Amino acid sequence: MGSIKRLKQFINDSDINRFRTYFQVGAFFLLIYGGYLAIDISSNMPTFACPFVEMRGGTCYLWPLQHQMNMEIRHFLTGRGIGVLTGFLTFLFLLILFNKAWCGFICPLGTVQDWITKLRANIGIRYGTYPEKDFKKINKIKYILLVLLILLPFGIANLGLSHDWATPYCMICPSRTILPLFSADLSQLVIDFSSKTKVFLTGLGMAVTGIFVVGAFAKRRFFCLFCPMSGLQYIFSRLGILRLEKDGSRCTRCGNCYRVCDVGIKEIADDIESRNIVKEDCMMCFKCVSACPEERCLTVKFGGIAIYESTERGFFKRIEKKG
Amino acid sequence: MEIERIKKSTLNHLSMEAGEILKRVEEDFPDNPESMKYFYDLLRKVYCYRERPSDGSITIGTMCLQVPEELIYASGAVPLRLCSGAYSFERIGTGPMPARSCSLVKATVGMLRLVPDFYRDSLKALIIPTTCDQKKKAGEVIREMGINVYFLELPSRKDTEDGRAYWYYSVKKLVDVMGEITGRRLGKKALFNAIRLLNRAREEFRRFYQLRGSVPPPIYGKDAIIVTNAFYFDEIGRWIESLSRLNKELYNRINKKEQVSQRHAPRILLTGSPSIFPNLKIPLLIEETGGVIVADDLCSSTRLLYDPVVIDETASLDILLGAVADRYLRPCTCPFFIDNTDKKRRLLQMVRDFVIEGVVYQAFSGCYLFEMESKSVAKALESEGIPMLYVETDYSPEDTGQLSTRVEAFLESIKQRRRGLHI
Amino acid sequence: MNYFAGIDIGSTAIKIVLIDEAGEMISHYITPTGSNFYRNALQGFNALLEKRSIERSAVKYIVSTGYGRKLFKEADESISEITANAIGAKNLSGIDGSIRTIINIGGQDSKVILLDDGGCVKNFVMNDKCAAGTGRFLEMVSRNLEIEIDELGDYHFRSGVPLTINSTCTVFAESEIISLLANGHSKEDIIAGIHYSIARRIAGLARRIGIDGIVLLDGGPALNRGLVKALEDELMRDIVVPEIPQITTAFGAAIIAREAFLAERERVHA
Amino acid sequence: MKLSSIALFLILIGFMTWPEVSQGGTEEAIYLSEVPPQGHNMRHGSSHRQGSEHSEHRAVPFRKVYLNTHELSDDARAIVLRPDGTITEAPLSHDEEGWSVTLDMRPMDGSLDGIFNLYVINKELRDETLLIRIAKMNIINHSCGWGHKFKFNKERLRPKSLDNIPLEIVGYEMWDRNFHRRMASGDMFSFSVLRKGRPVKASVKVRTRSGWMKSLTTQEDGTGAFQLIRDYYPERWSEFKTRYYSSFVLIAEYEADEEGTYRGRSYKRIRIITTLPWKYQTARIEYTSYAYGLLIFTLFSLFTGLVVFLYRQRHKGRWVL
Repeated sequence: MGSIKRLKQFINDSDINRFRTYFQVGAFFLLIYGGYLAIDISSNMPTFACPFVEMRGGTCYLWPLQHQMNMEIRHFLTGRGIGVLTGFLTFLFLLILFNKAWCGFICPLGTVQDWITKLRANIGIRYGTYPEKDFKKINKIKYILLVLLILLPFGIANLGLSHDWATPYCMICPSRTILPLFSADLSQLVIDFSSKTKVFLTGLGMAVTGIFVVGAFAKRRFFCLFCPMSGLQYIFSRLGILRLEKDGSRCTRCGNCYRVCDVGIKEIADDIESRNIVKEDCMMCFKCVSACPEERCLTVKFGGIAIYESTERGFFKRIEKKG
Repeated sequence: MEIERIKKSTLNHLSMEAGEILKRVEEDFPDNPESMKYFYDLLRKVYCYRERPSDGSITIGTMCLQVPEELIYASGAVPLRLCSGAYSFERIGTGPMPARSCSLVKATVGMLRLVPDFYRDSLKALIIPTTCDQKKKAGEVIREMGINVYFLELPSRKDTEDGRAYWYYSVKKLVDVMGEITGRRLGKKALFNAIRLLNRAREEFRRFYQLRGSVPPPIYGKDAIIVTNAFYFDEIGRWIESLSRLNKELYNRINKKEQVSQRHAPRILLTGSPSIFPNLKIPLLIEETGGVIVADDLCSSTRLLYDPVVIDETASLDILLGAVADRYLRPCTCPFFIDNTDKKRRLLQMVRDFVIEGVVYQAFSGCYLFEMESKSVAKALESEGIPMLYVETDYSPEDTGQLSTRVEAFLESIKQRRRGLHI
Repeated sequence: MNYFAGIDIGSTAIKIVLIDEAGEMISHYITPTGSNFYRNALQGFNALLEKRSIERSAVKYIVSTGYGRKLFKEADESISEITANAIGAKNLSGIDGSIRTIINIGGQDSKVILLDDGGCVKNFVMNDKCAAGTGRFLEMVSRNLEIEIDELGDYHFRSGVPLTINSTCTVFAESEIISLLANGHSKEDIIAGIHYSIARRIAGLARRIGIDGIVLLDGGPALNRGLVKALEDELMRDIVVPEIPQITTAFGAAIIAREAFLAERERVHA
Repeated sequence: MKLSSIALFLILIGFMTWPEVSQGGTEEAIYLSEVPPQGHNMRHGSSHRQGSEHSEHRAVPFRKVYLNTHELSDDARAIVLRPDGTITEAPLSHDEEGWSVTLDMRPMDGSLDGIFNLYVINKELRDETLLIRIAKMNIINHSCGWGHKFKFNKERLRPKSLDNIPLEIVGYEMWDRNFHRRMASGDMFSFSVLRKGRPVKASVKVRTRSGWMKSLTTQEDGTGAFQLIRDYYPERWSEFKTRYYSSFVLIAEYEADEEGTYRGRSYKRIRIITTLPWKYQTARIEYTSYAYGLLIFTLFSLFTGLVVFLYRQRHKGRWVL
């Protein structure tokens, strides 16, 4: 067999979940402790790389975005506007590269949630799921957050909102409170009484963290449904080079992909028409591809080249190894 | 006393019928794979001499593939598929059942009614899923015969969330019922092992399913039906070994370009009502007149063993149960479900995968489910330009004459179409 | 000169057709099947050859069809009567090519064959469960009314108001005919009623797979003009009947014989 | 019993107002500040001019710094030590607001990213003792726009001193690696007093804008440290601003018997007073609370846990997978 074919077969037989777990650990260290090695990937990363983590290896794009939105309208077309544009284009470039796989493989908050899920699984408590109609309503929250995180800073500069609303989403994001813990920095677990807005924002932040911890324990990838970054990504995810495609005619709708999907997207199993199957909450962790017994039903493509496919042979190899 | 006489004659009829079918299966086809012998002997033992291989553990009868066998294995019992294809049993079954009802159900009722010791020696319970109405109502008739029947309720829709919730709930109830029947609480470890055991069987069957569909076909369709029917009775470990032996032999045949029947035998797909040994009337008819069934969509063979169970987390029993329940509900293309569009899609996909030239749709007369669906399946196949022969028959050999003419005409029309012969 | 033969061994009659290399029908021969159809078929075949003084060796390829096709050892190939009928009907001289539906009323069964545009068999349905609406039914009627089969057609057109014979089953129909006779009904009305009941049954069969384009009726009973008229009324469309309706299937078999022989010769030369 | 409580009360008041009394000795010290002096008394400082505070995030080409005194000897000089080590002179000018120094920080290309040391040295001869008054100030010159190139450059970060300055106070832990001011109330502020570059023992007084004063003497090696206390208490809580800079001044005195001549007249003793102004913010811990944070956290996690638990109880059987 040609070497390419043997390589393809080796990849299709491999257990991508184990690979992803190790990759996540690597990405976690890179993003949380990258600063110690003077690594700074970019300040407009399409994933959570929390600016509150002192020695981080990169910065989440929402942080500069909120700062840049804090600008009078007339400045947008001036020199400073260029800064906004370059920031966005860097974000877009990085997004196009890995599409939503940033969430599945690299996002540190996602990694934390996966660790909590593993803890729950070992304890032996079952995970929860949202009923269908609730799921449809809940996953719209992320767009509300996205609009707010753009409008509020914009309000500071143009509508005279107080500066305490500076980076509103970051104040309520659970990353701000949880990720610094990994570099022993408890400074974010506080309520800031310096102004009413600050009290409200940091209070809400701690509330969200409380809900996050228990939610992540009860439901897999609990926060990813609400995360504005995934909303922002989905707007441009069509342009991504990394794509997840489904051949509806091969699908027996056995629902395995839906059951292993951490985020719980129903359309992955039921939608047999659309070819590009990346839905708004998908984090491209490719667990569905490894759980699909049909030959080449789900394919991961990078720039048109199929790099990981669901194969019958690979499927049964993984089931054997499950032990 | 009269029951005794009927029982003895029925058993004789059964052995004759099974023996005759097996003879046709073995002798009329010269190029059977050597490792099929194991399966022929097994069926001969079960049907002609009634020695069913059982290690004495509790037997739980099932009347349809919708009953999760993992639960039965996990509770230490052995599942036994009781659908029967014997015409001799059908003749007795016509008593308590209406004349126009499905032959399969009549045969099963006949078997259970008159011949208690055929299976009833260790049959603790019979689980009847409420799929088609005839099996449901036959369940009441069987219960009156003193067999412990349990009805496993199924939703009539499989793609809505309520339907699935309803199904999980009834599977959980089944777990409690299994607890009472076998006296053993269903453990997570036991269920996990049962799942892996059956998955291995499915893996082996999947390889057989692919090998069987290759061009040119290395094995007849009737052998595939015999292999899957042997799965009902055989101890699962031995069945897997013998099937893997068969697979190796088929693999060698394909490499050596050996094939069954003549060179351009029309490649047929059999779908519709399940043909269960010894009712191989249609398959044998097709393959004796020159066609080869390279794939089938019957719930007695392919759909019984096609879909594996996927386990993502083994956190709690609920999750494993959910995985098992999902496997038996979602991929099922039984016409019993409303909006059974999956069946047509799967058929078209099989046609593309295995280069099918003609589809034979068999419906047992009286089984209105398959009869009603045949129209829409015909339309779907026609849109793809695939001819379909709709055959409505039952277990009686009376209409063999006409059927053989129709089957032969169908195969000729395929050959004619293929050669583009417009004389 | 090469000749090809098609033998249609039906339940009631054996039909043999001889065609030359150009596909033209040279001669045909019809004889009742009788008990030993193998002997009768062979005798018929030899009689046909002598009549046209053709050597047995000149007949290069023989195709058998009909119920007894598999047991007629002389034939080089056997083919189902449905395919033979379809090909025969397509190539009958004098019939334009746009035939889509063929209704064949045989001795023991009646068939409706649907052809696709390319002339291949697209779908077909057989009334294979009982003898109602077949030649045997007409024989029973003629026996009961002591009328020759070929006179049935004339009686049909002399009838005033055709009676309705509701039972289509041959056995019951017989008792019904006797009771109608006893009540003094005229034979003409009874025969017309019979024709309409057969036509209704055949039309029901045809509608099951859908009638399309021009309809051709063949098989022995097609000679009975009364029955053809009744069928036209039931199907509400004109029906084409070839001049010798019984031999269409045999003719089809002969055509296939010629085709198979020519294909064989090319493969040998290529 | 009443008498003693009144006495105690009096002592308390006395103690409270005790720092006022020792106000006298600081008149001589001259110090620099970014806001013009409103009169000599430091107490009601110009808090409203906060806006013009020097923000480390945006550099300016020129920085005007004011002295707190009107009389300055004619030979007073202003020396500037720039971040890249070069020493220049800055012009002293006098207008109605008093003496001021305009510091030239150009070029604005980030090469002078760092800390400027500004010294104003004033010498006078008073009846045989040479009185040298020095006002020193550290001015941060940084703009985030230049990037933080000197983040790991030891030389730029190190607090520098000049050897020819008679007496100088050098403050440590002044800023973080990005040249952003980091001092907050509660931090330990350590400094050392150098005489012509060599550490020397001197008495140091600390005085904040609101008048709180503390005096301490440096150790043998001339270093000293004290904890900054918070002295920013706005009347209404809503006026509290986290960015507010409270400030204080370090005043060091040194006397020694040294002869020398100054402008032809000899002297037997010299007395040097040097000052260093300093700014610090209110520490975050002052206006944030861990207790409330963790309280809200626990409340909400318990609440969510309860909701999940009840939901699962209610959906015991009909669990949708």
